[in-house]
Amino acid sequence: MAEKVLKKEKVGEALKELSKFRLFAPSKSNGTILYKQIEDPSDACLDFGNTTVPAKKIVFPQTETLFRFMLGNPELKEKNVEEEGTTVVFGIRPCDARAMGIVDNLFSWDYQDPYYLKRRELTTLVGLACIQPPSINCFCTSVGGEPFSEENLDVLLVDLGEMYLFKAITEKGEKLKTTLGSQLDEAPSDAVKKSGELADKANVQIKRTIDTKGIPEKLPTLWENELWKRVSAACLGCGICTYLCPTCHCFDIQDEVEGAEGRRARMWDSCMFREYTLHASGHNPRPTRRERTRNRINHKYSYFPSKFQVIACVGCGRCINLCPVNIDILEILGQVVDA
Amino acid sequence: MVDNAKLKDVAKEVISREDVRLLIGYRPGTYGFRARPAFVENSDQVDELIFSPACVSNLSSYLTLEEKTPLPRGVEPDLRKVAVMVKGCDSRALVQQLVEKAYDREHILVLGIPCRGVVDMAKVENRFPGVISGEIAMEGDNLVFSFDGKEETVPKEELLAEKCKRCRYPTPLISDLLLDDEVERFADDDYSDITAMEGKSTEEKWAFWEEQFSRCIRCYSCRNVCPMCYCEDCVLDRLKPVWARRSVDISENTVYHISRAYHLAGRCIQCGECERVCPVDIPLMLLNRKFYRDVEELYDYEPGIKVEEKPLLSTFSVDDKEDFIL
Amino acid sequence: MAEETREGFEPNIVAFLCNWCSYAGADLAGTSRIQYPSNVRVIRVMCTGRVNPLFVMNALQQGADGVLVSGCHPGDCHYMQGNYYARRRFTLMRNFLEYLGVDPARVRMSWVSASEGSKWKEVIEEVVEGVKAVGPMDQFKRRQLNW
Amino acid sequence: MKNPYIPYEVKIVDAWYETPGDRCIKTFKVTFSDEKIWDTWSHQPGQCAMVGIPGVGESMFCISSSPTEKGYLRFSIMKVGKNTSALHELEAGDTFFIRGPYGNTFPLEEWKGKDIVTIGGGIGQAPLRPVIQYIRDNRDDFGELTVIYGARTSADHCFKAEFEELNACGDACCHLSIDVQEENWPHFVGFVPALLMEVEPSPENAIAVTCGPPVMIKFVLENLEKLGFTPDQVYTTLENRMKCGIGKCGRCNAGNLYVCKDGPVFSYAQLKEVPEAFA
Repeated sequence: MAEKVLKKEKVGEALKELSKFRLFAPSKSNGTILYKQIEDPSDACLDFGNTTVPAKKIVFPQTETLFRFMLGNPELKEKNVEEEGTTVVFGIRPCDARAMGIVDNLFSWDYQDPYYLKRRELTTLVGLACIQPPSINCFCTSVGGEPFSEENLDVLLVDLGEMYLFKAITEKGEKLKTTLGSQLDEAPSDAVKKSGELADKANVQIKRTIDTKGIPEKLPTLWENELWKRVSAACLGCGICTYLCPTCHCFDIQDEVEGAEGRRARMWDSCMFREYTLHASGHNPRPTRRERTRNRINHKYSYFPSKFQVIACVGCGRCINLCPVNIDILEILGQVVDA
Repeated sequence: MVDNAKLKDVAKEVISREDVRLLIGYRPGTYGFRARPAFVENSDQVDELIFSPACVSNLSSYLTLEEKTPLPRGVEPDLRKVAVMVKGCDSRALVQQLVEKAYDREHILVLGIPCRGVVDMAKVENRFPGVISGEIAMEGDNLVFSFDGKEETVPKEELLAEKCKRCRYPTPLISDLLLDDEVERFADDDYSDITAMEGKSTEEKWAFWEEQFSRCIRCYSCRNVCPMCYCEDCVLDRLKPVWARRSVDISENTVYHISRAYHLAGRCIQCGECERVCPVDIPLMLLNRKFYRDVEELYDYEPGIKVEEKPLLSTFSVDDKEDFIL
Repeated sequence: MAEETREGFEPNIVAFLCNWCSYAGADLAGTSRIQYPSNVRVIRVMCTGRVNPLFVMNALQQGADGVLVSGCHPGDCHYMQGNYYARRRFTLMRNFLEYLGVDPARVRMSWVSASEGSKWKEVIEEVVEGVKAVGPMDQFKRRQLNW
Repeated sequence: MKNPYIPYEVKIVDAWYETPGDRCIKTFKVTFSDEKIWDTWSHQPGQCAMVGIPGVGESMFCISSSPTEKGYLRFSIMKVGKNTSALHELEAGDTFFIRGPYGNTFPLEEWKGKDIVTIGGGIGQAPLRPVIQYIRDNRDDFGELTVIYGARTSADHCFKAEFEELNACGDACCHLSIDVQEENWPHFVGFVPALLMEVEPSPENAIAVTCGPPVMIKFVLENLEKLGFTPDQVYTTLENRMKCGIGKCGRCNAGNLYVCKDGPVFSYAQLKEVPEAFA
């Protein structure tokens, strides 16, 4: 089968074509790279490391309505996700795509979460391979990912300099390939080989690593270990590490009323907040940041693997890059290994 | 520049004192040029302590951040002092906390660090990308970066944090031990950024702030890092009544940011931590400094200078300006 | 577009009135049959010092186009000093809202005593005129459409 | 596919106060507004439901009626927060919303033929009530039933009339306690764990179920061990803050167990492996 490429001068055209769907791409806002719904292709910015906020916000919005109602009326109007229509995420990094696959486990476990799953179904992920690790704190190779990982992607783009190799991986990807038809060109004969070389080079450029083997089994034995006090001492209890984590999926549910209209909505929540586990009685089973940090690490590296056989961390490095006080999950895991 | 050997000696002496239970200082970070808070409980741990232009955190936040759990029956609370290392700007947070009687003066032991400025870590990492481990030192008006076995010198004004370029109080205003010679004021604030913003039209102003606030993800790091935001139960977390809903949209985000900034009116001491920690780069100091300037102009008040001062909004003068009142 | 919405625009004004002066003043205006614009919704508080700036923001969020805080003249406060504290608070608040791009005409303050029924009328007229001139509050009002 | 976040409307058939005071307890007897829902609804003792009012919120409560009590569900709710206060405003004829049933159940099938001891404190009797009721309605399947219950004062006792009736009809042997002596109190005075030692139930072919405040549970578990109960003979229920009730929102975990999905019913043998269980 002949491979296709997307020439860089045609990216704008391709985005224009895709903007007939609900199209998201990285975009620069005041120096911060964030996913934004793209109507004008020039808003997109494909020359980026990784977005500050992960792509999870597209399938799992920070705030979303579950249903609406009028006060005193028993009729509850369910939010129809179908209406949002086909969605394309253009330029998602392989780690963020992998994270969605991990979170899928949770939202389809036993009870099916209709909002998340419907959105996942409607969404096509066009990945952009990491020629270079976006940050020095990338450690995807330690947790089962790769800079060129195709896992969970529908299309993988590889930057070959003048053009992107366009690799359709799934049926959704093939469909997108058809949609883009005229914007794509035949790939030069060496494109695939070149991409393979780049992949090998990218892998060795990941500087920070950790051997995660055995951590899920070891964590429960370290419950009362003094390391938790040490690693959480500087914690401010903010939500950066969790909100910006592509696999963190906790949410809160709140009712909101305006006049006679109301809605029940869910919004991201963070296990690092005191209110997260606070009982109405005032009792808090996780009273300090020590317990909360312990829970965060355990959830990612022990509880989640024990339920779904996969570590709930993709090594994107966001929690390390953006922690205000340099709490470093790799250092914590290192201490777990050494303990 | 503080001599790190001397710093360790002093720290060792302090933590060995019977009336000190904890010393909060800085230690090297886990990657790049970073430094991070260090919590020293015994003299074996002082060797990791450092001070360098990478030590940006305001450690006075930790004095009010400790979460206390009920003590087991028969266990007495540990009332010994907490020693804390503070730069000039950080020390003003201590002063303001004392003005508000957040804790007793006897509760703390202040190790003052006269400071010639700290770096803006984002600028540093832009300048030297991909460095796994390195150190920063200050020599005269230059910053010296050592990494991968080499050294590079950069004039300090290129990489200094913005707050340092406006710093009026480089020497701590409160201290029990001063770790270096006093530093003369080397900068001042002309509020040019504030005046520029004020010069815009109403529409331009809102367009600017709407874009800024719409990026906010409400992680609350700006609140949590703030040494002056120490309410145990924040009004913005309350469920009854709800002042700022948890849903993230422009309306609630605006209310969150107005409330946060307003609660710092006459209290913000310009350490710039909120702006530094914001993951989506909202220019929060542009909000705080507006209040700072107004308070200075209208009431001739500068927070965090004198422990004996009364908080701005719990005092008044009969002659306060009121030209806008009908 | 803006012109269209402003045509015939009747703003909602929320007024926080102190129990001892301004509320009585507004009452006097009523009993004296002084006609004043009906755009105002009054919330009685014991003192202007009790008005939390969060009240003002909440009103603007919920659909008020303007907010008025009114109390006793300086020196006349029933609680001696409440209005002085309020004055500082709202001076800063008003400057700040203006800085964010919320027109200062939306947040007003006045001193109206219990005997100033006619002043109450003037104040309300001025507030309503001011808000009419800047149009409906659209900056951070809750937008239900996004639900 | 039914959307699990959409609750059903229920109508209050009857509502009454069990106890007075600031943290009063009110019992609601409800039925579905849409009778057809009964065809698909089935719950077992120990299971919970999300109870709430649109516009206020929802919280998780145990269903305090047994499936053998047909045609209605019961909830006994203590007034502590925003949602419970709003629920307490409701009277017979009013409606609220529920979704569920959620969580696991007491393994009553396995308990058949055994003696059952229930040990409850305060509002902790609510999840035990369906167990007692279930046993009464299948009386021949079980051995002796011993009910131990205590609250701070006699006024704080829930389900008073039911205890009296239980004793009178001979289905069970009830032992009641209050913390401090009151006039005309004929029963035990002291804490529940002490009453347990006084009653001294035999561990032979027996199951103990306990529910109540954390401190009480802690000492009851200790005392049950002293009496010779092995950890797999002892059951309790956990509670944590919940939002979704279906294992998604993340907050109710105790160690690697989601209380809403893997619980709320756990054997002491299970909980001994979970360090966070009694936090």
